[in-house]
Amino acid sequence: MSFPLLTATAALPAVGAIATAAVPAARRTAAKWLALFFSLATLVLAVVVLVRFDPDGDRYQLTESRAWISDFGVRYELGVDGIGVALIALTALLIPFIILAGWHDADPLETKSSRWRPTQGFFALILAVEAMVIISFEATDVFLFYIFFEAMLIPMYFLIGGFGDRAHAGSDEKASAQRSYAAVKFLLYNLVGGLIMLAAVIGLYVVAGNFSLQEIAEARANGSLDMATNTERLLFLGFFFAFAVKAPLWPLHTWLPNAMGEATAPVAVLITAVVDKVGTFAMLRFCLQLFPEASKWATPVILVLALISIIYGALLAVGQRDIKRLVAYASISHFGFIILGIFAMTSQGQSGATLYMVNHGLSTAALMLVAGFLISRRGSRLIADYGGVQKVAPVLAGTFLVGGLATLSLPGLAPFVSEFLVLVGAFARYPAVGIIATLGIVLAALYTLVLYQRTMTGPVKPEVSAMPDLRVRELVVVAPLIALLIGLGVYPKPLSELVNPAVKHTMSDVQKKDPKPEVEAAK
Amino acid sequence: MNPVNYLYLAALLFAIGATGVLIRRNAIVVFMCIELMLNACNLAFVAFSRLHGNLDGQIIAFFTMVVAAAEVVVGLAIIVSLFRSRHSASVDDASLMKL
Amino acid sequence: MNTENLIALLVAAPLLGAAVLLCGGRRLDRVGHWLGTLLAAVSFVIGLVLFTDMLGKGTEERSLHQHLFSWIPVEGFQADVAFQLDQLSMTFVLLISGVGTLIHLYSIGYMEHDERRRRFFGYLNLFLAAMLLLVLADNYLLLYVGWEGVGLASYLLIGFWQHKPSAATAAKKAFLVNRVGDMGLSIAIMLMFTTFGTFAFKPVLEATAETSEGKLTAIGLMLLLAACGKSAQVPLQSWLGDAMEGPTPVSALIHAATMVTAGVYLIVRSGAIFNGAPDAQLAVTVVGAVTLLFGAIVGCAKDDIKKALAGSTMSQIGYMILAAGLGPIGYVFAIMHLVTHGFFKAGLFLGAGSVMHGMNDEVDMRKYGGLRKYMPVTFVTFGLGYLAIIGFPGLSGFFSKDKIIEAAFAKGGTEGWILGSVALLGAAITAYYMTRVMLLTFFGEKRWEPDAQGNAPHPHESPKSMTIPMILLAVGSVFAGGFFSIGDRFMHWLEPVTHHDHGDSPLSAATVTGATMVVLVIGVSLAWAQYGRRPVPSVAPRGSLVTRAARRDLLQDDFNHVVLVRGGEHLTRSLVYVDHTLVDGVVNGTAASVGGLSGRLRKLQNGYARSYAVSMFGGAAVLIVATLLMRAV
Amino acid sequence: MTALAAYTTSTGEAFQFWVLGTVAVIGALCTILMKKAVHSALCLAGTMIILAVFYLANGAYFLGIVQIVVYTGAIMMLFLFVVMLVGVTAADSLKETIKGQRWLAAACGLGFAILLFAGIGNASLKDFNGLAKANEGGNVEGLASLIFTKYVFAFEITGALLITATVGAMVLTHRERTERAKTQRERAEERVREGKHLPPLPAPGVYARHNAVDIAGLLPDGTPSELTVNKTLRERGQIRDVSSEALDDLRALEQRSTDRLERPDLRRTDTGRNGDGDRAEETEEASK
Repeated sequence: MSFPLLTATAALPAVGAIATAAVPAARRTAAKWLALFFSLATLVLAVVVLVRFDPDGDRYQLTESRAWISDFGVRYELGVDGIGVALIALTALLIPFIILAGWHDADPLETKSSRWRPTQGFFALILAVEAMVIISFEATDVFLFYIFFEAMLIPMYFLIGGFGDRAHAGSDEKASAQRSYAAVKFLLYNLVGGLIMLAAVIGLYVVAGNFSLQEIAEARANGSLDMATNTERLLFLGFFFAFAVKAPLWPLHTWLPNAMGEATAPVAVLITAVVDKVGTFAMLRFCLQLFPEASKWATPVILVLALISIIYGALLAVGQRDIKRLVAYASISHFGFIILGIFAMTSQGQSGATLYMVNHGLSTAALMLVAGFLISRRGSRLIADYGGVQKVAPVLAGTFLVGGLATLSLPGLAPFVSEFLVLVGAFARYPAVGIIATLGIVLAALYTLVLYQRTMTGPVKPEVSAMPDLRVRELVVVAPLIALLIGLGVYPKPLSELVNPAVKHTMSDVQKKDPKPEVEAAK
Repeated sequence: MNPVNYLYLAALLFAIGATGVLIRRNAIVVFMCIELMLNACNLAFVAFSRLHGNLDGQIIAFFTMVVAAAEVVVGLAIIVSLFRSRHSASVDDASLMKL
Repeated sequence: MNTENLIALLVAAPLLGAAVLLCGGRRLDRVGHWLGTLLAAVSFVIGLVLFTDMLGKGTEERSLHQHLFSWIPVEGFQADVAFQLDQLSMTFVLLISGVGTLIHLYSIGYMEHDERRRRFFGYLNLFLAAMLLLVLADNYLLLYVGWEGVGLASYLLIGFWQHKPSAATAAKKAFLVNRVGDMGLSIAIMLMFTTFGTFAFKPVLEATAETSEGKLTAIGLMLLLAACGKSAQVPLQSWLGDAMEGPTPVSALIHAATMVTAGVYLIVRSGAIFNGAPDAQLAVTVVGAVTLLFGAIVGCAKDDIKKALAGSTMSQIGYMILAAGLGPIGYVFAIMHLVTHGFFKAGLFLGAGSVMHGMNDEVDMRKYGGLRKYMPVTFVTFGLGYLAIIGFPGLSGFFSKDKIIEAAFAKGGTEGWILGSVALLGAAITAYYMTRVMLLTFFGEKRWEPDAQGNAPHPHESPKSMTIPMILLAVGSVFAGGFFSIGDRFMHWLEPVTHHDHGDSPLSAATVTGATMVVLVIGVSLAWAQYGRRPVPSVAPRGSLVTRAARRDLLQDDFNHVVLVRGGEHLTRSLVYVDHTLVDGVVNGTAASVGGLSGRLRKLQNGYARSYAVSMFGGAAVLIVATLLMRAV
Repeated sequence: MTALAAYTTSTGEAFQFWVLGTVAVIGALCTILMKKAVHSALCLAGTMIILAVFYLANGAYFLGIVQIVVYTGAIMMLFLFVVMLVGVTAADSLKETIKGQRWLAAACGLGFAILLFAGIGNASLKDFNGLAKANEGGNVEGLASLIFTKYVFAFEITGALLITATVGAMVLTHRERTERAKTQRERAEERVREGKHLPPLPAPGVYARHNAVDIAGLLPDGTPSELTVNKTLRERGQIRDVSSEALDDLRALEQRSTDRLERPDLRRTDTGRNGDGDRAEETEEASK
């Protein structure tokens, strides 16, 4: 068979992780460069995947399939559809920025012994996460997916618990206590989700007899495999629960603010922009494809939860005093939009949701990373400690504003496209839902602008008066993100054409047709 | 009398031995109880060999004895070294497993 | 050559300027303002080229269309980046780029001493680009982009002096209130999508015929909400007054001449929808009438010259909205008033700016007085603008406003009478408060005294770069009206877009004009009686209840503050609490209980080999039992 | 013995079974109930001998002998040696330390016995083939042929096992000497330095009536001196205090002298004699 491109894409960062971890303690900088190199190499591979992928071709392309645990029909099956490709590209794209942004986050403090080698660990863990995320975007074998979906937690746990934000209000003890609390909370939440999913996975095997997504979906489609209604619903719930925890859906969201608040900004980006996407992605790929009927059955409840997430997250974001927690709650609101789009069951909604995954990754990355730079300068996460930054660090303020505008999905920036598609998609089928969700855009403006006003404008606070503007490294991180935000906002066509066929497939999976416009219907 | 009674006797002895293992704290006595249980098994084997009319049961019993001998040797050695280190032969004193 | 392809350039030029100026860095500081002005002028020139080209064509093929690229291609959802330049858009293009260029010019002098002038021009260019995009878009979604774009620009410009908390707050408020309006617009677009399957102007407006009135009404009301946000109409007007925190050119360009009139454009552009939805139209007219009075009353009470003018803007736009609400009778007049208003209001604002420029940025009119000798040019231009706005016969305002009042009466029925008389009353109040401004500023004896630092303002005329635009605008505000209405040029020009029809007015045009004159005289003389004859106290008297209410924008802000802000704060705070105690508490509670349970179970592991032996033994016994039972079964 | 379908044993064997079986069970019970390890060991030995007899009765002649020789002869003796090493009188109090352990254990044992009984009862083991045929060529030969043919591998492996066990026992019990042994001189110097008891320790008390190492010598005031008794005995608390006897003897001496000098005082002699007698019995006791 041909060169296993997907395997390579996933394996490369893994190799990089090992290599980085192996770098001796003294050669810290070398480790950083090594990690950066591997992340960039992965990006190159991802681009190759992007190029080799033909949107109008088969549903799953670049497929690989090897026997793995033949006794249980577990196969090592990889394959990507448009959505997967888009998200792989996003991941591969963000990781170099994350590494660059966290360049100094893991430098050891003087107090530690020389054998303590956090830097290597930090970057190795990041690469490990990348590898797992990529492979779970590629896996078309439920079991394979499950393994990496869960394994992801381990490096994330250490990233959150081990490398906290140094700008912490309390004492070091307090900081580490809160950090481990956040890490444990993250782990427990996702483990519980994962366990329930495991049960569902096993149940699926019992029902279907193998784990292959394509075979099962096919069998479901041509009716050769029919589940009892209740079985299907239970299995669906099992899968959905895990994904809802991962892509925090109200009321399973409370781990996110802690995790994002305590972790360093790059890790926070890793959580919300990369790892959480697996959850929403899996909803599209597994929930809808394997359990179409159950999905339709559960839609009303899920839509309501999504709405609550949107409004609730936005309102809490308004009420936050901590910059990073604010961004976290904003993300919760955005994930509400994504899930809304997925379960609106319209082409617009699902295309929008997919674009939203990518765009939200970019916008949150931009906002969060700049916030991280800001925090690292002042050494505090509290909004109240800032003021008038705009005057001393105009570029920083400008990028921050752009990130914020992207977060409130200003037209012309990428998130607008996706958000509007989601809204239209939801509105087309459930007008009331669409209208309520629209409230979200007002609240988004509220929390973003309040944040900007309190931190950037007004008289210059003495503590920030000496604040340096963005350094070159930081500009290198932010500028491309902003360029992408604008580019995809003005010309999202390539992306949308990449995902449209996949969405069409999903729509046919759930056997839903877009509602016809009134006028045409009249004709 | 039906020779099956030998089996009942063996069972009884085995149960007694087991109980002893559970009650006694002196390692040596515990060991004796284990020996008792082994013997009970031997008796059962012998009875079985009589039941089946071939000698395999006796062979097994024989091997059991050999193994028991080896086991006693090692076990007692352990007890002795234990006693040396703790000046006590009580199994409860060796409770490092406790949290 | 093919003129369609020029349309994109209209937007591109200022957009390029914005990009260059904002990303350019300090090295552009010295030429930045010229570059910005140049690019604004470029787009004005292109506009002129297109205009002449358009005049050259027959009425039918005057509407140009340029398709750039497909923007969001999704199953059953086609959004294109495409421009449509018809007479209506043309009018706006000329107004925006023309006035815009003048104000760029003006700002060169006005912002001379600001070290962030380059950025200011960047923002101005950004605004121009967004505004042009707004009026050139050929579908509602693209219009929405421009719509929010101007919102962003106005946010940036209002908050340009970010070190002033008041400015930052005003900017935020403006954006938020607009966002509420945008909600209306986006819902309207969704409605269009579900109703027509598209949101491009042409198909939508043509398909209105076979659509249920209910749908149209819903769309219309949503569009109205959007218009209220952008055009500062009741109930979303509260941001305009605060927006005066921005530099004066901004107030002139965005909050007088162009952006705030986008609402009118939206309604006129969607005329077909409103024509199909009388209820929506009624709502529009009501909003217009209410705002008309509201703004006028507020304008009477303000001592801050810019706030007074802001009130006037509100009320003038009220006129336009009112006209737009009248349907085909009024569209053209709405636009006409919009254009003339663009001229004279911009002129007035620039005049005010020039006054402040000479008075150390003093804005309180009670600290002015007798400035006519110090700054003659400003006085003259301002005066002309004043005459125009109060509708002095022969000047722009006279034509445009009279037409609106006539149209209001022509609506017919009681509505017609009510609206008409409201419009008349508005005219009276306009005359009153504008005269007040005039008198307080330029007449009487000087009332300014040294401020805290002890440096008294020494009023002086502004530099050329500021006076020239004022003069040009004054010219416009004098002659535009006449030029448009002689032979109904404007009406014919817009005919293909607005499909004008003359309502049957119960009153003859002459009667209406006469009535207008009468109320005009009344208003002026009242103002004269109050501010002309007696000296004006330099600190505002406590004033009547109404006055005090009016000073506080008729308590609208207080209402917002109490209901929305306070309520919102309480809501969020309580939600934060809930999230921490309830949602999180449940989880932590579970965790704690599990921990306790395992702590108890832990005691079973006492580490005694014998007790482990017991469990082993018991386990063995259980297993045997199990096997025996299995056998038995 | 002949192999019948429904098999019964001879009355003699039955009698033997019931008698010895009872004894065996009692022995087993004593094993687990006796306070002192020594006694447990002895009881166990008894039980094993009885089991040997049962083997013989079951036609396992070789095993019967091995049982006596190996088990009772070697293993149990090994036990006794260890008991001696660890201390004969290191009797563990039967007081249970782990809560509910004893009852649980008893319950388990009982339940298990019942289970086994039930199991045996279920399995209908009526027809015994008997070993007549198997033992034709002699029991030992039969076993041997089996061991060296069928079970030869197992046999070899057990051999290896035994060797390993021996080595293991040595390794476990062998104590590595970490430092050089002290010479006598060094010891002496050490004692002097530490100001220990320099001269040899005093000898234990020695009397006409009984001389034993477990009797403490008396200090001039008649109190016993611990020093005089060997350390091990001291630790085991096996010192016999006879100071009172000495005093009584003294009193008796005075008594006699007064008798000779003056007329007898009945009461005192009586008491003296009686006490004497008591004490004699007492000593008898202790000497056992």
